[in-house]
Amino acid sequence: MIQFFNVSKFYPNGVKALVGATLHIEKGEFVFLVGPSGAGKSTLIKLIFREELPTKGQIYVGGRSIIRMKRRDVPHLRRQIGMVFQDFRLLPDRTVFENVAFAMQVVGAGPQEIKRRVPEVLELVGLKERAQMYPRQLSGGEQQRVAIARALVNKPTLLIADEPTGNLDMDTSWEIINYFQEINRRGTTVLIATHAREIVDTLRQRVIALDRGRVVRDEHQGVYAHAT
Amino acid sequence: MIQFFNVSKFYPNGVKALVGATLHIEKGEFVFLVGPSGAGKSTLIKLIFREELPTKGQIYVGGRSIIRMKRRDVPHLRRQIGMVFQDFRLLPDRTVFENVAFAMQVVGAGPQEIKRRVPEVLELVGLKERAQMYPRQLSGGEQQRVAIARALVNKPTLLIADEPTGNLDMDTSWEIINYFQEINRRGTTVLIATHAREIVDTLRQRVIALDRGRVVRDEHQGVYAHAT
Amino acid sequence: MLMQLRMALYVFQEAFRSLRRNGWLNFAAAGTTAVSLFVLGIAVLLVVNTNYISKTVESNVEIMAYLDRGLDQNDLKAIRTQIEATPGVKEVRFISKEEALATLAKRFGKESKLKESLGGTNPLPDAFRIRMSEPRQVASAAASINRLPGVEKVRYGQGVVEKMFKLTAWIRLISMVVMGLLGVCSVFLIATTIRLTMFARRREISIMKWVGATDWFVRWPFLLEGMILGAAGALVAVAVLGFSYSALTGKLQEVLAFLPVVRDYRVLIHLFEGLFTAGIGLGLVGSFISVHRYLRV
Amino acid sequence: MLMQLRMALYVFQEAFRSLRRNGWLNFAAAGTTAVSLFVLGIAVLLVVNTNYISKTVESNVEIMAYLDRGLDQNDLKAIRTQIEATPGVKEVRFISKEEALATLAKRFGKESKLKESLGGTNPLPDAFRIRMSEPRQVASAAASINRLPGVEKVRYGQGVVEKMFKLTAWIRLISMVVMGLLGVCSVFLIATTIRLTMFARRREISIMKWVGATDWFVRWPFLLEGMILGAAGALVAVAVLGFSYSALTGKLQEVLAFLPVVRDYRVLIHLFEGLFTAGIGLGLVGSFISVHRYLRV
Ligand SMILES: Nc1ncnc2c1ncn2[C@@H]1O[C@H](COP(=O)(O)OP(=O)(O)OP(=O)(O)O)[C@@H](O)[C@H]1O
Ligand SMILES: Nc1ncnc2c1ncn2[C@@H]1O[C@H](COP(=O)(O)OP(=O)(O)OP(=O)(O)O)[C@@H](O)[C@H]1O
Ligand SMILES: [Mg+2]
Ligand SMILES: [Mg+2]
Repeated sequence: MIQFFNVSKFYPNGVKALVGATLHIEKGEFVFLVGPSGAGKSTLIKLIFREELPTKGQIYVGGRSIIRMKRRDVPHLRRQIGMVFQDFRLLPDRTVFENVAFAMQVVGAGPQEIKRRVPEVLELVGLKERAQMYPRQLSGGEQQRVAIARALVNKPTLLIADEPTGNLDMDTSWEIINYFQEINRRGTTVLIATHAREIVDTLRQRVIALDRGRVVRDEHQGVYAHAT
Repeated sequence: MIQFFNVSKFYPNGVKALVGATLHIEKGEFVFLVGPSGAGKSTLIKLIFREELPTKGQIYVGGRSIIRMKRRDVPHLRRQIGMVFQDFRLLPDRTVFENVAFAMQVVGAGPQEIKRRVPEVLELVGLKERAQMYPRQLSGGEQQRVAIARALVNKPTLLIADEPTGNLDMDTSWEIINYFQEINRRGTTVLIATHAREIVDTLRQRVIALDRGRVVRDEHQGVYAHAT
Repeated sequence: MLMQLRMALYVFQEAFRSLRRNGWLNFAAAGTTAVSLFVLGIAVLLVVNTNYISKTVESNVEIMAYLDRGLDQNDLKAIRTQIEATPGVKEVRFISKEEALATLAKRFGKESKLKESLGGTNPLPDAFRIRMSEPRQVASAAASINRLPGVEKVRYGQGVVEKMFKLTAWIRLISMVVMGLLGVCSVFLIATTIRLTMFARRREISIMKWVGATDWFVRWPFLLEGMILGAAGALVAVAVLGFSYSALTGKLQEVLAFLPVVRDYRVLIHLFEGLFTAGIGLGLVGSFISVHRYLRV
Repeated sequence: MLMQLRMALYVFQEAFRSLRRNGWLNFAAAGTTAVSLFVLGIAVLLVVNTNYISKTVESNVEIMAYLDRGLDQNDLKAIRTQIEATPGVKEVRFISKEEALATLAKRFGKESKLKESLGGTNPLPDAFRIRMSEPRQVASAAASINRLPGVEKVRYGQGVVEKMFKLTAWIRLISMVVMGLLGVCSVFLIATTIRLTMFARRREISIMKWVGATDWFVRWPFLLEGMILGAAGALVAVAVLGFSYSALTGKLQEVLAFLPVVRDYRVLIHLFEGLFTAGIGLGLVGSFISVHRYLRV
């Protein structure tokens, strides 16, 4: 599903956010991406998503090269990916419902389908009664859950979530993670960047650890951190 | 330091974010504010900070009524409070250094003082080498730490942090929390809204729990949640 | 087919949703468009009218051809035919020496008794008064008429007419230049405002791209919105302009009936159509260019 | 004292920092100011010039006072004195009947032998030609001169002169109205643009307030910035306007020496000062009002 070959990302101001990363994530895997703040987790995700282009190396997503991809093919790449952004990226002048519906409109879904599916996912993240509110009227956790709902609504083949539980309490976090596991069981590849040690340690899934831009650990049934 | 007398906050769209909250926080206390997503933690904080006005009830901060306060006295209130916002609220067209320095300029600090103090707090949150970068060039955790540095820079008498470790790894979170404890020991009142169960349970400080707008628990040496 | 229809529906819904929700931005864009087109419209009306007035003034230029004495009717007829054949001549009128003397006597007043003091003789010659359809040819026409046998002398206010032509040419030039400048200014203002409104919504645009929207999917509603705002602004400008112009010229013609102003409704409708089209076009092109800058994510 | 100084320093630093970093917003604001003031300047120049031309044309109005026959030098002197005492009269010139006849003869051409055919008699009267310093008083002056003993008749192109006054009055009125409209439009455009730039920075403004800044602490740098942008825009407008106007009128006076245009540099400098002040003022007031809306947090 995702292949990184010796990928480096140096930002124009000289920060080396990712250095020589090589990794392979197969279809149907469930992967945690961990590492201290500033380790390069979001950068790695932005590269998959083609929000940034790598300085060096080659990246394949779903068998296609990100680097050689034409500009007009980028939307198709993004539509395959359900993405939860660390900073949410909700449309400020649209309601919760419209924000989620927008992701469906983008892939050409019809009004009936939208009317059926959107309340479904809002229910799932516990925001059914918030459907007509605007992002600025929501609590931090509620905004985060809207972002999650939007990522799920199109049943993507690849789900990427950048710190999806940073603003959520434990119970809600577990609900979300359990749902991620469920869609993973149904075949969706899941990649989660997180600091939630408790969750990572409980689930014992594959863990990729970054530190200062380098992949320092990649183990199946891993934990958040080895005792140091 | 902070007194709430039967405070309620109903937003114009009918959401009852806070219902009849009464609580007292003494000078020098260290308080965790916990509760599920949407419970009203940020609302409570916004009321102290006079970002929102309560629908009902009376609030005193530092002995002064928030409700009767004149518009031109609000800045003075805010300058006493070091505030870490859940959504960071950094100035986008200023560097990390300038963002932190701005909080000092606001209280009339001189250039020498600023040049001395800002690198000090940036060091503290581990962002000294990021001083000349802009917020959009920072990782989520780095932005959060800038917000923390800005809250600390004026050595406030009251420190309020809304989810200050949501984007931070465990090690960094602990460093920050330890520092909060230290300034608390030196006399600063600290109020932290958080979902970080591990931290709350370890420190065993006073815990105020909210649920659906109501204060449901207020205990000294409390924990994140009782087994249910 | 279903997709196309759905897309069209989406575009319209989105455009109107955005119009409803971005009240203040829309007002700024439509207001600026209205003001700019209004200013441009004033300039165009000034140009049209100075042109029209210049033309009217110019076409009042006339040539007097004074004739030799003692010509008979046949001679006069021959000369007239020849004058009428001269290029640019519109109208030829014969003014007998008696008519000329009567006019002159009237100018001196009844009391001056010009005729009596002349003692029956009339020192004035017969003449043709010639109006030009093409005033710019007055000099060449006068020269060729002067060469006709039987024409003693030709007068057309030499000097003054040339000056007048120069003046009207300059007035035209200046008003065209002013119009051109105002046109450029209008385009700048409208483009700037649309760019500013897009700037205020740049994050929105990039979020759409991040969620997987194609460029056109993002662009279409903005284009429609731009068109609608441009049209709304243009409509206001045209309405205000049309109303105040017709009121003003109406009043003007009452008071100054002799002043030629353009009241030909075809010309005005043409102008207003032009402004309207310009409004829509500017809105469209403006939003196209502006949205483009924020699509590259 | 130290605080004040520090504050002033801060304000200047902030304003210039912001000018440096918000390039595109600043360009929009300064550009709009420049364009608006340029348009306004064109309008003012048009008004000033139409006014000036109208006045020149009006002051060319003259009264002919035809005299009775057989007046002697003393009579003439007495009449002249009385005419000169009439309010609004600027200049009086005596035109003898010989002079009048010579002029007339010249109009008919040498060949017409007017004088001979008149046989030594001269049917024309003596006259005074009167120029007015106050052309609007021409009618009343003519009437009172007409009542003087020895004056037979007075002519001043009755009808035409009244028409001309009406016309120039209307031209003035219209150009003033156009100028007024353009003025309002300029203010609207500049205000809108500044509001839009503030709108784009509204979050910044509220963050400052949340960090504990007082209204004035937030406001001052914006005000200074607004003033600088307004001044920059005005400077561009004035430079372009001044340069093109002097080039144009220079050329114009070469070609059309008879056309009166304002080249009095004091008037122009006055105008340019006005535009400059307007630019600064609008920048200041615009940012004051616009920043105000976003301070209430
Ligand atoms: N646009 C940018 N320009 C310059 N440097 C950047 C940019 N974006 C990120 N960086 C830098 O790259 C490094 C890695 O950033 P990244 O966002 O990938 O970290 P992260 O692992 O997601 O951290 P966090 O857990 O705090 O979100 C950081 O040190 C950051 O300062
Ligand atoms: N401006 C607003 N207008 C309307 N409703 C609002 C507004 N702000 C917050 N709310 C609602 O009030 C409730 C409490 O919000 P608040 O932000 O206080 O929650 P919170 O405890 O901070 O949650 P979180 O942990 O998710 O940040 C939420 O249900 C939210 O939807
Ligand atoms: Mg990150
Ligand atoms: Mg909150």
